[in-house]
Amino acid sequence: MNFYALIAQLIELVAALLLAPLLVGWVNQCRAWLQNRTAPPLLQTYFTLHKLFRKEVLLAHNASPLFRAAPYAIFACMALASAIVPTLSTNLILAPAADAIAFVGLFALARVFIALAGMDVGTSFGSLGSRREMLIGFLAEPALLMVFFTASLISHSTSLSSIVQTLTRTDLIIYPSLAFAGTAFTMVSLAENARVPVDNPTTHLELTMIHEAMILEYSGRHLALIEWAASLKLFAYSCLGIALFVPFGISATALPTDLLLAASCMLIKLAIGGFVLALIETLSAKMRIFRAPEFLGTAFLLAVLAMLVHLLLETGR
Amino acid sequence: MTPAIILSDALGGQLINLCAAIMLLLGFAMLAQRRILSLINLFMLQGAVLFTSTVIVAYTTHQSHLYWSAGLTLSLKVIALPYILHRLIRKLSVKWDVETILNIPTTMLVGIALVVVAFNVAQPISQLSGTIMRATIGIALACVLLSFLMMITRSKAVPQVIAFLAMENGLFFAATSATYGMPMVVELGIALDVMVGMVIFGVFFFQIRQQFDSLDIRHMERIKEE
Amino acid sequence: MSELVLVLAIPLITSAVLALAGHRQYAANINIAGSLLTLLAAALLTVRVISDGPLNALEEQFFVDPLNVFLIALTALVGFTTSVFSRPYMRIEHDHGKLSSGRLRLYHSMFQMFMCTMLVALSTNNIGILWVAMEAATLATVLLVALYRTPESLEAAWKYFILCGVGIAQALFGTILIYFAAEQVFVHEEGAMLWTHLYAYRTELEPTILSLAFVFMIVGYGTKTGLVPLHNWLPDAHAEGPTPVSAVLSGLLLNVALYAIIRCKVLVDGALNTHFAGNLMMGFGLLTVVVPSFYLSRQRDVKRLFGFSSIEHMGLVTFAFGMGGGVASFAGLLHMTVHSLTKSAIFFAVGHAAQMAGTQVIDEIKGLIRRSPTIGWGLMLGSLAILGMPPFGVFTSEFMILTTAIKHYPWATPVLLIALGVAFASMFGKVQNMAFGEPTVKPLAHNPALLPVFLHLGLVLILGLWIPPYLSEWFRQAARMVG
Amino acid sequence: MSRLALIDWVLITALIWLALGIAGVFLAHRFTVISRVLFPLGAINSLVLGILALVGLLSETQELILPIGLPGLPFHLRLDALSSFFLFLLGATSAGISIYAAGYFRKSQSAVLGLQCLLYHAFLTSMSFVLLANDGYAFMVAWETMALSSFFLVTAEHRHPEIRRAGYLYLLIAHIGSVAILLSFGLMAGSTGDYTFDAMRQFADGAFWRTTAFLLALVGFGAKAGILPLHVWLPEAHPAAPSPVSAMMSGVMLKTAIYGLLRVGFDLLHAHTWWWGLLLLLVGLATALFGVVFSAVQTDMKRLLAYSSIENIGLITLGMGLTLIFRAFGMTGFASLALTATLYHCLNHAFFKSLLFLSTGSVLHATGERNLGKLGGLIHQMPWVAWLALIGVLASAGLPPLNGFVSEWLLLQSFLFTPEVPHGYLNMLLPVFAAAIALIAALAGFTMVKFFGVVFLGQPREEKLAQAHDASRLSRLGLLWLAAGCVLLGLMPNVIVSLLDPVMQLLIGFGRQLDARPENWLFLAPFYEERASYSPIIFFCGIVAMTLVSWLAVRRYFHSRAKRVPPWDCGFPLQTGRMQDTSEGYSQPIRRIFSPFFKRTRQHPSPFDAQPRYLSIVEDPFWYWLYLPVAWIVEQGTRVVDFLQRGRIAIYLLYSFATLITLLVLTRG
Repeated sequence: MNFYALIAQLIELVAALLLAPLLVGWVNQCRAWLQNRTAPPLLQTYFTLHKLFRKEVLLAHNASPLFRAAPYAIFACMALASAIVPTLSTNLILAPAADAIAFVGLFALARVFIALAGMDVGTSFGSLGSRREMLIGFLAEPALLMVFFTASLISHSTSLSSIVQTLTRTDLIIYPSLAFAGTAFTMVSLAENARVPVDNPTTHLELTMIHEAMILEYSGRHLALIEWAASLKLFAYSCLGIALFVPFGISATALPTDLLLAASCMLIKLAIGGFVLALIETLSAKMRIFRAPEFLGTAFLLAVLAMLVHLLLETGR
Repeated sequence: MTPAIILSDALGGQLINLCAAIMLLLGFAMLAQRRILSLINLFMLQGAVLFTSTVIVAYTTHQSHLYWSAGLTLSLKVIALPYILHRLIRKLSVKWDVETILNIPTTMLVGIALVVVAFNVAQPISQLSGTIMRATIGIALACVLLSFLMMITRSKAVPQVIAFLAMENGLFFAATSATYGMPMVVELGIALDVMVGMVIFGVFFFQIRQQFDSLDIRHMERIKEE
Repeated sequence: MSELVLVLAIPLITSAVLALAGHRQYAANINIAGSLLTLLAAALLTVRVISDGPLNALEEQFFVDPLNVFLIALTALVGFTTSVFSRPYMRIEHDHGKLSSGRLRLYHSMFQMFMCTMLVALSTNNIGILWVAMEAATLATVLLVALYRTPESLEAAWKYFILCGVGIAQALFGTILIYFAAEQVFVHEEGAMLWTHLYAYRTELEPTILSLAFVFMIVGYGTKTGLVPLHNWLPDAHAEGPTPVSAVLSGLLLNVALYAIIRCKVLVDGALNTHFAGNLMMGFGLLTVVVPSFYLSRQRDVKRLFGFSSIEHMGLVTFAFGMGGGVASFAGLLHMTVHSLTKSAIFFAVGHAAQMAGTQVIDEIKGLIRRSPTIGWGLMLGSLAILGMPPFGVFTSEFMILTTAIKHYPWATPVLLIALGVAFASMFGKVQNMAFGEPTVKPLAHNPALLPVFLHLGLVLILGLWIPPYLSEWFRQAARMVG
Repeated sequence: MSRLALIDWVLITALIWLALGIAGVFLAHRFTVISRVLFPLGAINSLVLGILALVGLLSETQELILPIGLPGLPFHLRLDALSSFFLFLLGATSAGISIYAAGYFRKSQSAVLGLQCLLYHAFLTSMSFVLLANDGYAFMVAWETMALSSFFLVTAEHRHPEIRRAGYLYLLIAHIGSVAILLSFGLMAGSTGDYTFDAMRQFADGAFWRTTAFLLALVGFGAKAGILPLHVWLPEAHPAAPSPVSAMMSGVMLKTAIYGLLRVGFDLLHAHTWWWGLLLLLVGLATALFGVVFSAVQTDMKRLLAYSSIENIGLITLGMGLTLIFRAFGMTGFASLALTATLYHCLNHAFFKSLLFLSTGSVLHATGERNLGKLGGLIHQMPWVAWLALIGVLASAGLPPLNGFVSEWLLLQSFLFTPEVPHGYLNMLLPVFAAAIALIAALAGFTMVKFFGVVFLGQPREEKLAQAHDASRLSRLGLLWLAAGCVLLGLMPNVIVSLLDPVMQLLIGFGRQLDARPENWLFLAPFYEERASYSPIIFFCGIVAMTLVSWLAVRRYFHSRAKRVPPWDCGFPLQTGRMQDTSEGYSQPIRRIFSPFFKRTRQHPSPFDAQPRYLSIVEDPFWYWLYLPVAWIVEQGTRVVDFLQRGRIAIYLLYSFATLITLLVLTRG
């Protein structure tokens, strides 16, 4: 583990922490434009976080220590996740510590914590939300894992950085399997980030909300941490998608020059990605909660299909 | 050997075969018999025939202990048991006629089939039997089977017991005339068993009468699987 | 030989004494004392046989060899324990007014008489006397089964009497046939009925006669062994007689009848040197294992239940001897031993259980363990043992039998296993509900003598884990003789 | 005295357990002695056994012949790598369970405590003998003794009919299974008739007999392990048993069945037929999926855990099947990777499942409730149990950095190698199994969240729960031990994996499949690091560091106060415990999605119902597919034979008459 790897790692982490709210802001802005609304300022998310951090915390009477500890744990998970994703360079310190499977496990850990926190106060909405969250989770996780499997079957490795390396090196070979995988991944990430066809981040309408229902009881700094973690999650997913499906520009080394180049590509790609997300959200309508399983089941099947397509078409036999 | 003995041997052989035939006849007669008293008489007759045949065997083969067993037969099967049975019947005032489960002609037909089977089975034995009486084993077996059939078809306790005793007769006949009698100890033992068995039967008759106020064994069908 | 005379004489004398004093208060103690003396004599005899090998006695009319010596010892042992058990049991029955003291006298005297006849049947060398003893045993037990004089007991006794009488008559015919065949061989006809002589000349006996004879023998003694379809008397007699009688019936009488069959089998095999007898026994054995296992599941009377289970195990033993060969015969002998120990122990427990509940109906016996742990556990463990659960000895013998079957007759194995499985399923459910649950039973007036139960179970347990070398040596020799 | 070999020491520890049990019977009325002395001694003994087993893993195979058993066949014992590993599992787990049990029993139960003590320790002894046995007879004796002792432990509360029923079902299926095992031994002993395992290793008859033997073994051990469709006893027996016993059964006893399957399949039959592996994969998949789906819809916390045990057994079976396939195609390296995953999961499941069962035990002990619908909010009354149970929950949900994740990771890794299998369809088919495993793992997460959330979080659903008390000190110690096990197994898998090497050598003939060199202690990496690597410690440190940093930062800059208020809940005025999700409600989506799995009876209230009541019972369909038909057949058989015994003496005579005549004619003809 060399010095540059450490630097790259730190830069990535800091960048993720700082840019994540910006990405959310950018998405909201694009949405506003697409829906002919006047957009909130780009930095609105930062203001919200700042306000929340300053506010007093209101804890329900029977909130347990778990309730108070959960936000920190979730935040930590998300930060770690976004640190592991090879955003700028594939030469990271933490890369060998956790491969794709561990990465999925990390998200699962965060989800379990937030679901438990949602059940902790024992309100009707909290448990409802966490139930729905877990429902989406147990369908989304395997789908995500299968996406990774397809990639790692291509690159004969499950460590994210070597996957990305292989995908960057093999310039412009068309993987039909990755097309399937990409679609599956998009669907999963929509669901995972509580985006429109599955959930609506901006609503508090009881019957539909999932993510919001769980965190109803949170306030002040806890809420701030959770929101920040959510934005980190979105950021991590976007970077992941980029790294898997449009990986060019990510440097194999960690030399400053390469990093600069990578960073600039990354910013552009993120901007485009955010716009696409907003576009999808605008074009599609929120579906009934009972439809969500079908949606994610489709994603899962697509991912498995991707794997089979790879095995059928792309392996030597 | 002196010719006299040979002669008497041959004669004895014929006599034995005659006895055997009579035994079988009596067996059929008992199978066909409807009245209980004459059943007992027939049983007594059978005992008598058994006695004569034993004596003849004893005489022809000069085996002294066979006289003893003949005496046993006489005292037990001809005198004692019939007497006991008569008394029992009088004591228990059993109805005089015997009901059978199967009607008589059918029983007879089955009986004939049985005789055929018995002879068929006993054939090899009688072939290699060195003794003068060839067919006796077969006939003895036939008697046994007939009495067995009788036990199955009779629905009253007393005839059943008589059939049982008739079976013993058949066995005795086999024992004495086919083989020159068994060792004394055994014969005594068997006789003893028959005696005790008879006594126990007697006891039972009274008990059964007490409990079921009839000797019809069709009352005794309570214990069974549903 | 003096020991042998003692073994035979003591029960006879005791029976005579009890015939006079059997109704007294101390009669039970006399009974126990007599059985104990018999046991000691049997032990002496065993020691003697171990030291100087097989012996003949009373001008060869009696003999003791590895095959019957352990059966004699076993009979004496079970007889003793049963007499110990019957002391409180019969007392309770007497107090309940089920028995007059006259009946008690009959019971005691007949019990000893029964023991005597068994021992004679086991130790005699003369197949004629064997028959006589078996018949005598039948008569004695008939009186014992009918002891209560209830309609059911009379019916059971009557059936027992008629069926076994007829069966025994067939056996007599078989005996005569063997004698007849022997006469062809022996110029001097004394000893033509002695088993040892027959054994010596077994190869020269006329095959056709012996095959017929064996048919009569197996039908005759098989009736007493309880081979299906000749078994119908057995459950009734077990259910309606007093429990000690049921214990000795299934513990001893069945063994002795089977012993008679085995003796004949040896001769027949010698004469025919085909597997005729073996096949016949295997056929009966399989039938006798399968059919009773299906009877078990809908039994309502507990003693009937275990009567059927005895039939099943006799079938297993018959099958084992039918297979023949060292291991199978060994297993058969072992199974005879453990079965009679276990089953009599079970009957001891069941008897007291029935007294506690005041009925033999299974559904009305509940919660034995709560009310009287010793009886409950005795029943539970005994049943588990009889169902072939290790570490009890029944498993050992079943293990050997099954493995031999797998080796030589694979087709028979699934049949046996299905039967055993069904038996387990149907019997264990009932036993569990009797031993466990909320008690419906009342405690006993006199505290029961449960030493026998746990003595037997302990022996069975030991046999399951470790077979003493000299015992296994006997079994081996006997198995070699049985072939 | 002469030096005792290792196996002697192992034997001695096993016998010490027995001695403790017997002592328990004699001290039946001294409650404190039994609970405070004997059980802790047993726990120490377990520790000793665990250490001995570790030594055994590293040392040579040892054999021993006891002078008991059949005349021709004394008890053969053998301590090799495989048995040492499972003995280690037994020792390490039972240490925690025993110490927990020491604090578990109440004075009120002291009447039966002596007996319980005997049975409990006899159970332990028999299990260690199962693992040591080296011949068919010794194995069967130990096996059935294990079944028997556990049966009596299960039926400890035999006053309740349903518990009797459970025990009956358990023993019956165990018996049928053992019969199948016996048959398979018989086949392997074959014509030699020699029942030592050494002889069976030489068994070389045709493929047909080998396959039959394997299938019989699968049925037999499957019946004990709870593989479909012989699993029905498991959800009945585990709730019925006292919690330490359910922990022991689910944690350890099921593993002895796995041990048996490994022993027979790999060691005795040294399996080389690939479709055996496929069969294992299929039943394993069915079992796992069925188990997890059913555990998700349970409303009784111990039944929930029991079904989750079925799921884990399914996963283990999957691993075994994969190993078999790799081995059949001679890819020993991959085989040993898969086998590592299998064994590691055995160990993990032993720890977290017994931890969870014990925590349910404490809940039961404190509240007397098993029904999820009447629990809730217990984290306030019993924090120790709750937090330790949380570890178990996370582990069993397969979340990093705990142990459950490690084995899952290894399993998925080994599935990633399946495209290399040189068989046209398999290499397409097998990766799909990986997808199924992923789904199962995620569902397990769902179930575990439901379990923990409903039992420990939220508001209490009953008033009486307020009086619940935390576990006693000894019990806490036991829970702590197991939880620590979960964490350690999660954090330093390399240690265990390198220890597993001898087992690989024994079963596969190839070790060192994982890059677990001492200089590389930090990373768990199959073959080489670029392929895949996972470092739980860094991972863990990462999370902890992030949490601490964020917490400290927030404390440093935004130290605003926290105020306790009534919950907001979108401004609903009053909040009662009844308004939160019930366990039925929580599992409603599962019932909806997987409806073909269930046989359910529902009854919805009509809108105009005065007292509306909602009823939804989910039943195991296998009852109707398998068990009831068999019972029906037997019933018919009894009717047939009953017809033969009509109590009529003439008929009886006719039977014997007919028999006689037939035999005579046959003999003559």
